[in-house]
Amino acid sequence: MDNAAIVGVAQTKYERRKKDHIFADLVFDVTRAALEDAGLTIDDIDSVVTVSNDFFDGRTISGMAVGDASGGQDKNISTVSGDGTFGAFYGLMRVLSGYKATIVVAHYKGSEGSLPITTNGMFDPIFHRHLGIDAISSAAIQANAYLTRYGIREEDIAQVSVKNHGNAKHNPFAQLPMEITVADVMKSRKIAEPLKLLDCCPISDGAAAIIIAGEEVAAKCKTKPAWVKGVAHCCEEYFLGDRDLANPVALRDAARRAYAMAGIRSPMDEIDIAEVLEPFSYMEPLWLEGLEFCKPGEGGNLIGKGITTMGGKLPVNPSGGALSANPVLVAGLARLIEASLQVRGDAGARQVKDAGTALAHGFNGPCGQSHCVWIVSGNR
Amino acid sequence: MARRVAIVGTGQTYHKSHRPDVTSREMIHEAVTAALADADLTIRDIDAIVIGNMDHFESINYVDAYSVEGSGGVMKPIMKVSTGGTTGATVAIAAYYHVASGLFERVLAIGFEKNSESDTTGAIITCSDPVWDRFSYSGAIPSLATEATAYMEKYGATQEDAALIGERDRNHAMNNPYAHLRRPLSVADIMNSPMLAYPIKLGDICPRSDGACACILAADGIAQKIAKRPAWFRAAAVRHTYTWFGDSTDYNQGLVSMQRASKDAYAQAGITKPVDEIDVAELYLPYTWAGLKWIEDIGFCGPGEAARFVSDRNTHMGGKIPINPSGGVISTNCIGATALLRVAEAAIQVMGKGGKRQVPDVKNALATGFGGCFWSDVVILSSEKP
Amino acid sequence: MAEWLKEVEPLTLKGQIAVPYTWWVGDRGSRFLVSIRDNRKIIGTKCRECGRVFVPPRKNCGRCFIDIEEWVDVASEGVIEAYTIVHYAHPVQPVEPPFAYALIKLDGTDVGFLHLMKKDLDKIKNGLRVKAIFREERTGHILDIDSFELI
Amino acid sequence: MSTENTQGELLQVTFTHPMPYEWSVGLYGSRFFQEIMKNRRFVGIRCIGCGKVYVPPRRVCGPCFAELTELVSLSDTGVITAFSVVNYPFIDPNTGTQRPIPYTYGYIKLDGADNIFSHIINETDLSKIRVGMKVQAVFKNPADMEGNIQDIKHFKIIG
Repeated sequence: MDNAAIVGVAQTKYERRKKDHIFADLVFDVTRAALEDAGLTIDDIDSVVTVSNDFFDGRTISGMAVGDASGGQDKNISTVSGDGTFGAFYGLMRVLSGYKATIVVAHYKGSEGSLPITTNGMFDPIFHRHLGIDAISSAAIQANAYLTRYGIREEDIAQVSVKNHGNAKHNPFAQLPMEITVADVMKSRKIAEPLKLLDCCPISDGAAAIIIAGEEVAAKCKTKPAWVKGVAHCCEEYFLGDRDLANPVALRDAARRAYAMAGIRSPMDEIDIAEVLEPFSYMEPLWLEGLEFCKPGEGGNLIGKGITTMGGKLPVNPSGGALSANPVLVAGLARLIEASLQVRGDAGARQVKDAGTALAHGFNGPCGQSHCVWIVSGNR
Repeated sequence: MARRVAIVGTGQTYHKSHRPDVTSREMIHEAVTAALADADLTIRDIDAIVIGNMDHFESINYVDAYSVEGSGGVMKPIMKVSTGGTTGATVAIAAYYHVASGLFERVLAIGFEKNSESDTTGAIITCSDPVWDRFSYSGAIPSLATEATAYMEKYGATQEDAALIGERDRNHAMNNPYAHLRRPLSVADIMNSPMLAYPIKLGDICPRSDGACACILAADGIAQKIAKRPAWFRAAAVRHTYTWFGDSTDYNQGLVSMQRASKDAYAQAGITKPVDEIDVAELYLPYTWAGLKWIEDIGFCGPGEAARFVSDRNTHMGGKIPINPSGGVISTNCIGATALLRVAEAAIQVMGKGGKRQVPDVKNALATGFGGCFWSDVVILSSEKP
Repeated sequence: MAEWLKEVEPLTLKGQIAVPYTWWVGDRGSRFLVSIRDNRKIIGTKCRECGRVFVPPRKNCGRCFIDIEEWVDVASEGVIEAYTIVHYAHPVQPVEPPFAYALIKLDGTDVGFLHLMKKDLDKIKNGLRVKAIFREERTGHILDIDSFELI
Repeated sequence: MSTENTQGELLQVTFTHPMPYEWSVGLYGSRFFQEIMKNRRFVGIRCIGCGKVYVPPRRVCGPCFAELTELVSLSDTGVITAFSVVNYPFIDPNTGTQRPIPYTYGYIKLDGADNIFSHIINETDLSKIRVGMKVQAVFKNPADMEGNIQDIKHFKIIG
């Protein structure tokens, strides 16, 4: 695949609370900034996809609130309710169907709602809601299943947090750049065992936008295009107990199809940098297994061997990842933006040298039920 | 150039005021199973799924994830879109782009609602802005009532003119075994029903229904093998014009989003005389006055002419352009499925599967979605591949 | 940025969405909850194609995509497959932390059953056997099972 | 073991936990409420592109896709463009209980504004309210104002 590209990107700085702004204000900022990045005007855009979630926003069809701000008033506009990588997927399909350029915007204000209560809404109304389970406690069950399956130590996943918060020091958009140690993670407050505070993402506010365009518009943009080489998504079963939580089968399926589209046979050799959505530290190695960068059970070793650090064979989350800022929904789009910046060579202090091909990943649903994988490249 | 896409199968549940025997997920499964049977496919043939709902109606977050067991989404790509009353149409349109893009061959589009699980007006109020509107907003009825009042004042239309729309659609529903309200309702019945918010009476508005709908879309080359008479997409137009309630209420302009979306759709389909070229329409008319005013906005007749156009029976079965052979929204309203039902019913008409509600020799069928902040979507399906 | 904007004190609005929901349990789920309520007996359904036994029961198999008709009695004992001990509180939780969530494979089933554990938190381990503790007052609700305890 | 599926008793499960939020009003909206608290009058915002005056003030003009900056002082009066006496029962999602009825939901074109402002009008007698009537905002006592939409108690008909 080589006929669509990401030609403009923008993010707000991610912060614990953006009290001054309603989320439409944030969307207006990133919409204009993405157009500016691409060197386009709103008139060059003929399709708009907004990304939002009504639980998080406290409003039914909250996409309504960002119609003006995204420039969608007299355009073909729709709203994907889910991670930004899925919104971008819809944007891409519109471009492949003949639209010249689609802008995809996502917003999230974690400061405005209660994450345990809104994510309790992901679980089965009859059998699970009343147990009080939520995104954090379900992730902790998955962490327990994964760590015990392969004998991975809590210190091993703590290293992911150390690495990603350290990487965030080079990302001006990150919320929590921090110099921390494994000991800091280990002694941080227990949240839901085995997860401790520093194994968990912060609550974040922010917005992001990307412009996906066909060849015609890509040719007139001022930026180097990040060509979409492959993309796929896949969902597994819903009830936690129906799934093997230590084996991300849907991610593996999505990755294989994205690799096939991109002509990638050996991901570790052919992909130069990966941005994966890891709101919890254990998720990074688990997703790397699903992405087939290593065999099942070996994800925990990658960081210890220095493979996923900056300067390693496969730097993972040079941006600092979701551990350093997790505006839900936006966070997946941010991974795709970071991957695009890397292959453009525009990632500033967090730039991976000679990043030709990059992978971005996002997911929906509890414990990564539905995953989306993108491969982008600076070369057609 | 986009690949050609057709609807090759539809399925729906029997619509009822409440379905205590199934959960949402199980109800979705009924519609999906029916659509697969209609197309003579199995779930293994489906490459991707699009689903939508309104989170706060049944309080289900991430319905794409929630529904997979019923939708068939286990180990498949599934995506959720959510645009209020227009959801069903935007699900169909998103499914259309799935196939048109060349990335997928056979795609399932799903809409559903269990209005019986919450207070529908209370849930609808949550779509209003929490800072400005939520304390005073009282659901869809007042804004529709004010639109109706403005229309009556401008053109001298009467409550009886509007009631005729209700009588027509409820009579049409008698031919549709899936419709929720299958009792005829006369103009007099509607006029005598309790006033909710002047001039809207109980008989003027849609019911609250539980139900689900699914459509299967397929690519050119495959569609012809699945269906004898596929319903080809000739147009898909979306105008979600307004962000703020207070910007959408200049009723003198008419329903701007519908004017723009239909103009766009006619241009895509190369249609210049809608009434002559479209054989049947399934319109999202949540209350009777919409059946007057909005058919002007969509260009079936001129401004102020709708009452006459309808009373001349142009839009009844057997008329020039029958509207809502299914009985429409006045007879069945499971909100998240409602606009998809319009698309499905339009496809049924093109495919010639309408049974007692079939309009003869349908070449072009038009479906609309309505919702959000006075938003409109228009889909045109055709027996002829564009 | 306009000058006047710099002088505005940003306000917030505290509120809530408090729509009450009444979800239909459906015929499969109702039979399951009634069985627990009336007989303290856990039952599941079995897919005739893949043979998996589900608890809570399902009306169709998500993988095989066929309707499920067969009911199966299952044990109220099983094995912990995975768990977490929760140390933070929110209003929907039915107990004060610390408590545990566990995925329990009940004997005779093929899927994990998610529920609560309240006792012996320091002894919980994957692979240990547990049993369901039923409440005295039962109403046809998932919390008719109070929790699971180590055997 | 059985394949018997006739389940006579069909259960319901209720869920009544409210979901709490604290929404930002934004600088534009905050300015509007502060004008009420300080001066008991409204403020709108004009688009230099199309000239439209919007109330409440917001950051973006949708048709122009332009940023708005020019505040416009308005009075506390306007005209009813539409109204509806709400007389059917429903659950108020803000409280989880039934909202008191009847009440009148009104669309009001504030003097000097081009769009519509919606609020409550304190007249539920259909014989005493008409489109085109002049209305005036009735504010809370300044001491009781909280910087939200209910600092305006309602609009009253003044002619």
